[in-house]
Amino acid sequence: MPTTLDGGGLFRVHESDIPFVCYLDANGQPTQPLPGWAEEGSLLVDYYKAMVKAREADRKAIAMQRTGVMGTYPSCLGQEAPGVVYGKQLKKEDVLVPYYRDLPGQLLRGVELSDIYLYWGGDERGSAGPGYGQDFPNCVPIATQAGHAVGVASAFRIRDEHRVALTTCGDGATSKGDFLEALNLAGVWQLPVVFLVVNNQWAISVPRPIQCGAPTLAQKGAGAGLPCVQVDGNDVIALHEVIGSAIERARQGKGSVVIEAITYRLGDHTTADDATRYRDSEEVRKAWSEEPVKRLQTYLHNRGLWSPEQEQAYLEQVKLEIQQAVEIYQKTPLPQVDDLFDYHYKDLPAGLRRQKEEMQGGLGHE
Amino acid sequence: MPTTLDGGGLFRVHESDIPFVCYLDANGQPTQPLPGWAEEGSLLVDYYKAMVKAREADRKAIAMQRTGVMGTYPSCLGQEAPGVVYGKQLKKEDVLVPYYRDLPGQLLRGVELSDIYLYWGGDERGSAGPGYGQDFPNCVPIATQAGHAVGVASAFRIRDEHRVALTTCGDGATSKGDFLEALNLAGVWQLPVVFLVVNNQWAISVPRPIQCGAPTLAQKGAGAGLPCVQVDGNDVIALHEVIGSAIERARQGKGSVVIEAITYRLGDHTTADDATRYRDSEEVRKAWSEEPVKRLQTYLHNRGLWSPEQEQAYLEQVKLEIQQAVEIYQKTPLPQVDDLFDYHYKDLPAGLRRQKEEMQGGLGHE
Amino acid sequence: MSDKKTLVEAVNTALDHAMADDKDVVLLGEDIGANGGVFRATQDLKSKYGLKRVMDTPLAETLIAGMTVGMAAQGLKPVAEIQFMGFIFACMEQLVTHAARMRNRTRGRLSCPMVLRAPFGGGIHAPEHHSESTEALLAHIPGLRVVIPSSPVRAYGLLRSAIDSPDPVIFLEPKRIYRVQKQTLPETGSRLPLDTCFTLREGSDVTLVTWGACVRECQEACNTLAEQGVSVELIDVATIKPLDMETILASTRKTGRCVIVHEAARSFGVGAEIAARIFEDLFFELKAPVKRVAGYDITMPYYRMEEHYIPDHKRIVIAIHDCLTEP
Amino acid sequence: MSDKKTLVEAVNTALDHAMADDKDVVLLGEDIGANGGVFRATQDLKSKYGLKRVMDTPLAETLIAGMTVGMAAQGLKPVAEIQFMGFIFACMEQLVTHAARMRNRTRGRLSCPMVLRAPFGGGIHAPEHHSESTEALLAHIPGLRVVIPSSPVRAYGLLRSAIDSPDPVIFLEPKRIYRVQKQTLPETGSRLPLDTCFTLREGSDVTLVTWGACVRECQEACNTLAEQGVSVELIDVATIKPLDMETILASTRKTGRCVIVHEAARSFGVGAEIAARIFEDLFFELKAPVKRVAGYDITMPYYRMEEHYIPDHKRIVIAIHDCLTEP
Ligand SMILES: Cc1ncc(C[n+]2csc(CCOP(=O)(O)OP(=O)(O)O)c2C)c(N)n1
Ligand SMILES: Cc1ncc(C[n+]2csc(CCOP(=O)(O)OP(=O)(O)O)c2C)c(N)n1
Ligand SMILES: [Mg+2]
Ligand SMILES: [Mg+2]
Repeated sequence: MPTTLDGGGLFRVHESDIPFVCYLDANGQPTQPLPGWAEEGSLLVDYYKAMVKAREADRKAIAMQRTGVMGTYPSCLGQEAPGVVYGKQLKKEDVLVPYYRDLPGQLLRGVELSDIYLYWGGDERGSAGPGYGQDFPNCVPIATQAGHAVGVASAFRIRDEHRVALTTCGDGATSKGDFLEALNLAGVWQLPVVFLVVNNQWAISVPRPIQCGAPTLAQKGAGAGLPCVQVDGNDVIALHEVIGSAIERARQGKGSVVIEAITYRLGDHTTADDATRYRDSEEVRKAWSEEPVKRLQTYLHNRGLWSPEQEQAYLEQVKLEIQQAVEIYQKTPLPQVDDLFDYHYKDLPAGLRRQKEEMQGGLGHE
Repeated sequence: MPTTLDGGGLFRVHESDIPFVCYLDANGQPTQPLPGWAEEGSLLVDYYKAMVKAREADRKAIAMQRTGVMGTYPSCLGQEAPGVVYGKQLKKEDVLVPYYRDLPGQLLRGVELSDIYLYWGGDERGSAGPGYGQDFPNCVPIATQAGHAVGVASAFRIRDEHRVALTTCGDGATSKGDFLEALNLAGVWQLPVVFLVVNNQWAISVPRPIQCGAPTLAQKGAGAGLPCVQVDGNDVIALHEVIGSAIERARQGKGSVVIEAITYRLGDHTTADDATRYRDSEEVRKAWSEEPVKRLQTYLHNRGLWSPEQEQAYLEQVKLEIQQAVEIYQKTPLPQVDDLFDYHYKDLPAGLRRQKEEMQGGLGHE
Repeated sequence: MSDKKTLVEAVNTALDHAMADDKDVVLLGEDIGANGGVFRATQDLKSKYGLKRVMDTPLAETLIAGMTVGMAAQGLKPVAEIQFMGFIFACMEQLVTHAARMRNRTRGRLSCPMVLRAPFGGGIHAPEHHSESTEALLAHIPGLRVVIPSSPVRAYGLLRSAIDSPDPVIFLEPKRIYRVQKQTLPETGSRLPLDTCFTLREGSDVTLVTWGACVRECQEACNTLAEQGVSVELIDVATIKPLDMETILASTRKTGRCVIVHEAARSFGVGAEIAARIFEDLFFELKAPVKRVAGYDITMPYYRMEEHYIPDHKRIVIAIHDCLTEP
Repeated sequence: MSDKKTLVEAVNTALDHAMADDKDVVLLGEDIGANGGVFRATQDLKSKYGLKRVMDTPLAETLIAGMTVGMAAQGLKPVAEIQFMGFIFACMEQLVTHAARMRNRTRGRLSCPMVLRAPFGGGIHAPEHHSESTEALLAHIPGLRVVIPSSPVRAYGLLRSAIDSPDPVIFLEPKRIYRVQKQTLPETGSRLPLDTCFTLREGSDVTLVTWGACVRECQEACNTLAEQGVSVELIDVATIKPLDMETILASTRKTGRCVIVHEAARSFGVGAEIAARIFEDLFFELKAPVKRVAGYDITMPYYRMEEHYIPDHKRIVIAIHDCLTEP
């Protein structure tokens, strides 16, 4: 029988010294002195406006799904904050490798809202718009985008470009090998890539504690030798500090960081889901008291940086913009048969050409 | 511009507090008081004998490959210690889920050496012998065995059995998602599984630092919430303490542990490899001065627990045993065509029956 | 009638009955517990059998496949769910190198009595990557069984047999018809064989071979053709691997003509093997070349256009007429 | 002659020339750096082009595939090596859901000009899981190209074209013939088309269709048959996907007979599609049914028995005689 080193504490769980960053509490009160830029306020107003717009656009998408104008849609309600921050902090030449709940960030990156609607409307052309630049399209197969992000970052390094790749994923995604393999590479190669885990506490019906036994998800970076940090994912000031510095650090060639933004999925997983089947309404009620938009609004009101009148005017403007996007989306004609065939290879192979003609014949437009 | 929290040390790499356990230094001198069982000595002699036997069996396999009697073979030279320890510490009813360099452990588990030779001789029946019990066969697709191990451990838990699964892998394997996904599950489900990473510093030509940016491989457990520990992989006393306690801990329902055993691959990756292409002979020379067999031999000699005469007699006995295994291996006739067909399904489907007859016809034995 | 069940309810019932009969039957997958699966295939089973037997896993398909192999090697009868077939690709290494080979590489010492269930195919306006039908990839792998039900009754009987099977079964559920039809299930515990095709309709002019959701469009086509005086023999392959060619050959020998319908891309699809086998074995008896009606060799279009991809009643009827008028 | 090269040397030369011509060509994989690849396909390239362009990756095939997609989307031309085809299955999710679809799902906004190389097939007495030939799995996926050379000259020209290709190419190298034949390579930089089969030998009695290492046994068979007065037309498919049926059909139309040879398991293999297509298109012109000589529907046996699995010269000759004597 071996001596029980265990009793001696050999097998203690690795001590977690992961920092947690927060500036504004759930009531919009500062918990510590704010950074200068936040005191100044104008960027905070921008963040606020971007969140409000995202939330309206999201609400519209759900409404369209309910009325049969759009298919299954995954709402970003409650987790708008990380997106508006990276959306503003990334440079145009950087590359976003998103998951599928990144509407707030994508809008700031320049993606047309009508394209986002078109995508969820079941049309590949929604991933084609010029607004995406070199950004990746939404990624549905969980965590697979992490591999792309380290590939993009490798390309930057190979070409000596001072660009950064930022990739997002959910809490559930951190269990999938793709994510972990990518962290490991970023650690060995010191790649200019930022991993942003948007921990909204649920992966469909699976709650965070059932997803991983570690106290933080950020510490998945430890095994890859990466710095890891938790941040209040409903606090744009904290997010700005953490994401902004991580991007800068990566740009300066200092390598990769894993950020876990703690937030909450206020809505159902998608419009096809019914979260009341598996989670407590009490939990959701509590989460509503911590959500990012109200929190920042309170702070801005308190500081006199934003007024109900401004809110009113802005909301009207946003609704107009959204209505325009809806119209563009709804007026987009069905794709041609060419669209379905012509993008599998740069040049259409002979066999596919014949099949295309066959399909065109069948649809009656030769 | 965000405040540079970085300057403030936000993005420090997670502090590593991974313990490293060692009792005997490279010269066979105790570095700290030994546990009682080691003072007593008889188990140490058993470990020693098992390592010597494994090394001889390994040498023979290489010799057979060189003379064309066996195919590609991966030597375990230099990393015999972890295997003899888990081989003795696991109970028969436990399940070993090995990788492909586990000859030392497999012999102690009861696998016939002739079966091990038969396996590397290119014959599936080498994985069939009753000596394997419920243990898994060698696993060649790197890290895939980790998933099996957590499955086996889950079965134990479901059936309320006090059994343990132990799975081994190399340093390279820790980069593969399969390994990391399995750790994560073991962490959430608190499974009775021990992960033993045999870090022999090389994954074919890829050295440990190019495999992972973290200071230890053990800390990959951190992201899964598992205790992690490093151990001198050439020191059977330390290995006994760590592996033995981990197995016991798991058996008691306290969950899983990640153990990184630091050792060295003294030989080529396999007989098909030529390590001089990519590694320094100086490094190998140094590693020879730290290898496990000599180290324990020195200690046993110093303590008067083992003599040159005993060594001589034991070696002769071992060589005889190995020769017998070689003969059994070499006399094993080729498999029948039935063997190739009959184990794809419990009952041979009609289509396969026809193909089998066709092959039998072709081989001229209807 | 309340005791009639949809296909997905039949799956649920089969799982329920199998779990009741044999405590070694355990379920694992993403969202199969409290949520009952995103299609409700495992609804109520967690509350009935407890969390030791109905296990919500972390989000990791490779892990799901790997641990299922481990459980099966220990003699459990695990039934894993992959939420959509579009996410089955991460299981391929485990399926090909382990599940399919465990028995063979240990010459029967260990085996792999597992079932991997996945909803598959298009037609429900699902998000990207949720409409795959790549059964051909699995059918090529020696050691696997690939089974596809096309009705509630067959879902029940085939799934019971799949769970009984001492070898790994990939059980693909055509989600397009998860809820389109209700049937009274057969007697509790009744099984359907995993080594035969089902002849759904006898006929004399042409043999129509299909599986899964396409059975529906084929049945429609049979009705249309019957009105036109064409007698079609309709075969539901059901078990794609190992393939029961006897039934298909016997029917085609009788009719002299055959049309194969599937949703997956045409090239290198399951239809190719069936067509090749018919041609090889009945070359001198065929009255016309075998025809394939299948998906085009393109990625299943995202949902606005998916209906134009999936073989419909019209394409099937035309193909059968073509086949009948040849030579 | 010293400037003659083996197939694996031709691969090395093609990589070398492509890297010299275009700095966007980068290599990644396991052991491809100092070690030059376990088969030496990347020998000396790291010292020549530096570690930024010849990257030893951690041991993670899913990652390799994923990062290659990422690099390619950024406009590099990455050539990744998977050490053996037996380990390609972990790449399937990335290949199917991303590499093959990137251009289509972004309607050309992003693309995926990558090459994934892997040695494949049996016959070298390799360890378990090192002898797979599952090209059919990849051939079924719209958006991929699957290319297989069968000689040093074709390895050079096809690999150069694969690297040029604006779309993903799976380049499978038959390791059994890595070193059996030396050829003088064509002019530096010459390409071979990725959309045509190669007619290696003209003949009039029967068309013999194959690819990869089996070309060798087929050539032997052609010689034997020539002595027996049988004139065989030998076609090396080379690009499996997209498939150039024109060449195969034209030849079979001429000879009226066709035999297909491949190493992979017969059922649901590439041969099924080729056979089905010939039958469909030439039904009324064929003099005899198309025959397939292929691996059995079993896991490639571990090496003691592998030679009994791989189609040999004898089985090919018999099949051709059978084909010639029918009806
Ligand atoms: C590989 C893969 N497996 C399963 C799914 C089905 N699925 C879609 S979202 C989801 C949960 C994701 O949870 P999380 O990563 O936390 O992101 P969230 O949706 O909560 O933002 C699952 C299982 C998928 N899309 N991809
Ligand atoms: C999935 C997979 N990829 C690649 C290989 C080829 N290969 C065999 S051993 C090896 C290195 C393994 O290194 P490590 O895990 O450190 O174990 P070691 O051989 O050093 O004991 C590689 C790349 C494989 N067998 N499986
Ligand atoms: Mg989540
Ligand atoms: Mg190693």
